[in-house]
Amino acid sequence: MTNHANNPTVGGKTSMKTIREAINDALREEMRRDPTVIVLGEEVSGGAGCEGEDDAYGGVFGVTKGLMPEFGRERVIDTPISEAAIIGAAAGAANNGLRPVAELMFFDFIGVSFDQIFNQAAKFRYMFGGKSKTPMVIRGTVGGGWRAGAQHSSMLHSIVTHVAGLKVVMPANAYDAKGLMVQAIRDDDPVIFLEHKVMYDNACEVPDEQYCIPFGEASFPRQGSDVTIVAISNMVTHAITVADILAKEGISCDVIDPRTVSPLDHEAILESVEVTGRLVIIDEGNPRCGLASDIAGIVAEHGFYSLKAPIRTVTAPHTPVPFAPELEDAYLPNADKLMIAVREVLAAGPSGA
Amino acid sequence: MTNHANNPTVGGKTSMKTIREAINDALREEMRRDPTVIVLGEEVSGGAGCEGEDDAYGGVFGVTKGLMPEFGRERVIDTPISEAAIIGAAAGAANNGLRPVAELMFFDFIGVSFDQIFNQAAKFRYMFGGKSKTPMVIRGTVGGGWRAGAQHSSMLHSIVTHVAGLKVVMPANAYDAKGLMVQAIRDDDPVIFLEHKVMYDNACEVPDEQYCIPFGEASFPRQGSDVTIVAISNMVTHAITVADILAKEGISCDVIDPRTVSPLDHEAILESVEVTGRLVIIDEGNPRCGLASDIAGIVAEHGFYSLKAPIRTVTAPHTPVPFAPELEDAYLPNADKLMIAVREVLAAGPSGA
Amino acid sequence: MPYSTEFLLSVYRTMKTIREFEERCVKEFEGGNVPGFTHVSNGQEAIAVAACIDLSDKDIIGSTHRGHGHCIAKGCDVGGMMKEIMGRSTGLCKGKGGSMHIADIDKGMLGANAIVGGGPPLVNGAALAAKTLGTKNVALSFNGDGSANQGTVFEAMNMAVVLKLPHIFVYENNGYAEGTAANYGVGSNSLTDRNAGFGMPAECVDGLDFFATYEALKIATERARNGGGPTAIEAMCVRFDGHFIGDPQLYRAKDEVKNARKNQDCIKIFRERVISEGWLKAAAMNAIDKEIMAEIETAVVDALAAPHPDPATDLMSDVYCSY
Amino acid sequence: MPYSTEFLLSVYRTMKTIREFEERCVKEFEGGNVPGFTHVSNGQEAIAVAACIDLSDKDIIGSTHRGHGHCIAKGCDVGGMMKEIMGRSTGLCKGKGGSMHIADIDKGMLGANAIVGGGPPLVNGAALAAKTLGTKNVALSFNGDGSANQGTVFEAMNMAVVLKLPHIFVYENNGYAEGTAANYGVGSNSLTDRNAGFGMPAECVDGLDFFATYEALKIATERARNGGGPTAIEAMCVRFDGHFIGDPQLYRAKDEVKNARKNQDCIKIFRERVISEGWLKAAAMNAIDKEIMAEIETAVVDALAAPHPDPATDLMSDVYCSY
Ligand SMILES: Cc1ncc(C[n+]2csc(CCOP(=O)(O)OP(=O)(O)O)c2C)c(N)n1
Ligand SMILES: Cc1ncc(C[n+]2csc(CCOP(=O)(O)OP(=O)(O)O)c2C)c(N)n1
Ligand SMILES: [Mg+2]
Ligand SMILES: [Mg+2]
Repeated sequence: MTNHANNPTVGGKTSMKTIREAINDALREEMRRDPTVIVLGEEVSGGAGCEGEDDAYGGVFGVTKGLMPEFGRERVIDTPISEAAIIGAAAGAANNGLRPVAELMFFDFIGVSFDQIFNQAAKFRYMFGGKSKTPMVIRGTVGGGWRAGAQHSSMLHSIVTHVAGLKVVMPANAYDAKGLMVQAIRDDDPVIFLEHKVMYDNACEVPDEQYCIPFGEASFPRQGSDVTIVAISNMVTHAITVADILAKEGISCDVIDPRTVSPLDHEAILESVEVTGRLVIIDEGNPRCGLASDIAGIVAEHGFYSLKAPIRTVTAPHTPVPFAPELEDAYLPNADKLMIAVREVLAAGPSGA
Repeated sequence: MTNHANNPTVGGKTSMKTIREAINDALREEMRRDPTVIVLGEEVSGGAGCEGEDDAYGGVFGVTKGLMPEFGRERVIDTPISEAAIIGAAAGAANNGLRPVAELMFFDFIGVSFDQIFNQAAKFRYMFGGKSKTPMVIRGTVGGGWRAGAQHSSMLHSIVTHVAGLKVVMPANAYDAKGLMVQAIRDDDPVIFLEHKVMYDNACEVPDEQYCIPFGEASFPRQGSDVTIVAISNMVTHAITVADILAKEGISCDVIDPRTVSPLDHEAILESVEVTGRLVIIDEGNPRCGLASDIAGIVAEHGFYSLKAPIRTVTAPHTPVPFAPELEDAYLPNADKLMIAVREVLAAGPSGA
Repeated sequence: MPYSTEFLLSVYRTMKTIREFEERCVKEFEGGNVPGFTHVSNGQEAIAVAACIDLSDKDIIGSTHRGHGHCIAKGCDVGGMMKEIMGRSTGLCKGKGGSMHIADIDKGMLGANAIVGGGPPLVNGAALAAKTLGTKNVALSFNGDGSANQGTVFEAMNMAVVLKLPHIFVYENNGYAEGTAANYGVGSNSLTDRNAGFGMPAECVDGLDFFATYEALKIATERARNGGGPTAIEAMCVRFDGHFIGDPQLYRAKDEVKNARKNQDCIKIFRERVISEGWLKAAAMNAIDKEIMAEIETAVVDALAAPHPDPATDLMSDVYCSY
Repeated sequence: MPYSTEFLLSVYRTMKTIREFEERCVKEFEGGNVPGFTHVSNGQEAIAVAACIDLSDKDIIGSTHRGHGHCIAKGCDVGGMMKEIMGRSTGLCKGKGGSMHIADIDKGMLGANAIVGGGPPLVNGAALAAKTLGTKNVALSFNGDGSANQGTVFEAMNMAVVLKLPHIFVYENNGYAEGTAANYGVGSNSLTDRNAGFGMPAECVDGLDFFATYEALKIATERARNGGGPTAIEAMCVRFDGHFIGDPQLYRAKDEVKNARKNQDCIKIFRERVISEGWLKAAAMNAIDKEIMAEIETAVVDALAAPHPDPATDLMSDVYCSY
């Protein structure tokens, strides 16, 4: 975890791609390269057994569109609504020579499949004394902003991060999405790959060829020395907004996007705090036992002497996600809330000014 | 949360009781008092449909023993092995006039029932605009030390603590177990009540009458001013051991047992740290997004100026629970590991000595 | 005449209210007045009404993501519903739930459910409460051909049989789970055969025929009320709209919806039957139609004028009863 | 003679090895040499052997908390097993798994499972891999009368039918789930009727009769191997011991176990049959008995002498392949 280069370039052509397209590319090219890669889930093709078009959805968010026509129903498998059986099938197949990419349409559905994730897939390797490997990816959409209400808007990354044996990936742009998905597929452990549903159309230049982004290496969308801001997934957008506003005031923010929550590049965070002495963490999840306090705890333990001010966390409140737009907007962390926290931390002194 | 009295006494007789007996008493007396209280789960009576004895188990840990003979199978309900249906039945019944106490024999079984816990029971009140209440208790055994392996030894309190809408209770002695169980049953929200399986035979004096211990009020098994130790459930035993050894050296530890993890008596912790300036948290759970870093994060944010040294957390490692006794013993936090951390924190100075 | 005029008018009014509510929902959604995503149940009205018309407010139903019809059939106020779906603070759930999480405990409507298969275990609980308290109330869950494959639903059926719960499992088989055919997702190709395997009476009825559906449900409900335990009723029906509003429905055959609207409309079928039997007059139903149009119009106008929730007071409230 | 001598001797040897392994497990547990809690399968040997004897190492089985017999039938080394159960570093899983999480991927033994119903979804995965890769391997899950009520198992059956997976679902119906009677927990009172409802061939056999069980499984396995999809076989059997070692078994009728050991012993029944048919000689089987006793004795002696895991190297390893 020494090379913290931001978006290392690979040679060759790039194209403007959305996150949706970048993930689709990653899947398609890995499926071409490796016949053991399969995709399964509800509506990953769509139209199974129906009289109308095949590939009617390609995933309800369109992420797997076009895979079934190219690779057939044997490798792009529409399933009944049975999430535990979906994850179980992926895990059992991963133990037996395939590299499945299973989709939970909404990651909120871990509730009905959590045992297969945390007691089965995550634990095989350890329980079996290292004698099995489980190369599988679970893709799921997370997050609010869609007015989808309490059961379709959660951020559950902190729960899976708590589980040893799982890797947890949360890309914040198309470049990372592609490189991290390729890594996730090639990785020999179960990987939870969380896609924020409001970000699918976000686009940037993405290399046409396949490349891996190693897990546990943060990226640095903005660099600075006055305050460290750690943000992940859609929260990176807000962190960049705040950093850019403050830059005009001559304040430089070190924005760290860990990209993978587990493993976490805590070295990058600790190194940054060593310079800035000030830390704000923004996370869309609920606060208790969440990622924000996780990172705060790590720094309070291992970076204490660098700190010049209290750590601040900006998270959702300790409530479910409300439906009404006004409430959901108030629920979600955003640039304004982050700005307030950053200014507070900048103003605070080591003596408690 | 102002009254932090330790084990407030209620008038009248007390008897020596184990945690098992204390919970049994709490259940029996609440069932006598309130006909809407029911108990359901696998083997809560035992022997359903069999030719041998009824009440053959009374729970595999004997906690519900004797309830079925007194209250009948209509109120002490053995179920098929269908944890999602068990929790669902409890939640639906709670919405319709009963106060169910559902048992997950091992809390590791939340994997197959998690949706009913986190997406249903926990969210009803909020999603429905406050128009429903869900007075239910989910009892489950947690923790290692039994050589029960990776799927029967987990501490999953951090996961349920992350979920808004759930209260999470973890008693460390028989007195608390009874008072907290009575409160849990009378509480109008879903309560997760976690019983550590190695502690069932631990005994202390317990009032014969019913009493409630309010949620969110810590207890103070040891008081002191040199260092704060936060411990919960079975870890309280280790904290007391360490405090008593250090007391002989003239070092006084403030041992805080939050008793309920959600709500958490963070005021008690912050007030203690204000005095001691030093904090060690011991938790049997896994480290990432766990209770220890949760508390560390809270203090780093709200008690930063009190801190004279880095916070230390003592947790299980980031692995599943191993089976072999040597490995499980090495896995579990204990008094030795806690002692090392406490001494380190005592030795550390504000300047990073 | 086997049914009273009052009963038949009430059935008609409720079915038609659902239809107009749903059609208007689509319109308001397309007009940008309904946030989130919304699943409408037009085409399936006969089942909702047949299932709920004999239930009291103390009888409980558990619904699905496609729950508007069930709400209306169970007596929820369409004004309160419209406000909820539009996210207003005077909505049934103060705007916190929305279409996918609408509930009305006072009316015995235990909630829509955005988790497929989330409801039946909860409805078992309502049934268990009725049984334990000896109230003689019943509980009824709505299920789909898709949700039928969820483990929670199977568990709930088995537990209902084991505990002899007064729970009627209604399966609305509209042929689709999103864009997956029922005949693909249900391995047995027959929900009813599979349900019967769980050890309860199971029947398949024509869900476009209100009367057939009602008669089957009546027997099931009476059985439940009299301690006879659960029943499973599969009702074959047609979804007139997409899975969600805006669904391009590429998976459906050309003209399928058009033909269904023409030939498989349960409300048309009801009207034709009651007229041809001489049970009701067209004029009486036409008069109801007008009333309903006015009622829905009022519901929309009121909802659009209704206050929005206030984050300062509403965001953090209602998480716990006591904390 | 419908079976070769070699086959019959192999069946006998495997059944008897399981029996002696389990009886010895109980003894070693009671002697304090087996940590944790342990579920033995004596009495149910015929099913394990009938299910596995025709399988290759590339065919996969998924087991349960009561998995020793399945392991032995699938060819796992009893020495490695005994070491694992005793928590030694040379055990099949380096002592990290124990009795409830024993596995041997090289032998196609995908693992015991301490989560009731945890296995069948995974076995679907193994079957899916076989189907996708075109290997003609099959996968087989062991289930109980209790685990049969878990949602995951129902889902797995439906999915196996939908995807036509080469998965044989074996239900060992020993009448009990811990202390709950199968006739209580299984609402339909017939697993086989319920299984059939899922749309696959389902059969109930006498699990005490090796030959009946084997013949049914042979057909099911061939069907799976030839692309015919899943089958469910319920085998009626008897558990000779408690749910776990040390279970007081208060829920069982007086003398039930004594009578079963006398009259419902699948190994006795096998011996009597092969002798009376003139297929095997008692002497040949007695000789095997001796070899087995020696083998088990060696397994125990070796296990007791085997090294314990070293926390310094073993605690933190094997969590991830790459991190
Ligand atoms: C656990 C879960 N899985 C998947 C979904 C996504 N989803 C919502 S509705 C639906 C289809 C349900 O089909 P069916 O039960 O037939 O009901 P219908 O939509 O036809 O009314 C799916 C897959 C969900 N909401 N919850
Ligand atoms: C999800 C889950 N629920 C409950 C248990 C506890 N438990 C272990 S074995 C068992 C009974 C299983 O019965 P059955 O499937 O008939 O298998 P048998 O023990 O008879 O072999 C139970 C309830 C568990 N391990 N996992
Ligand atoms: Mg449907
Ligand atoms: Mg059994």
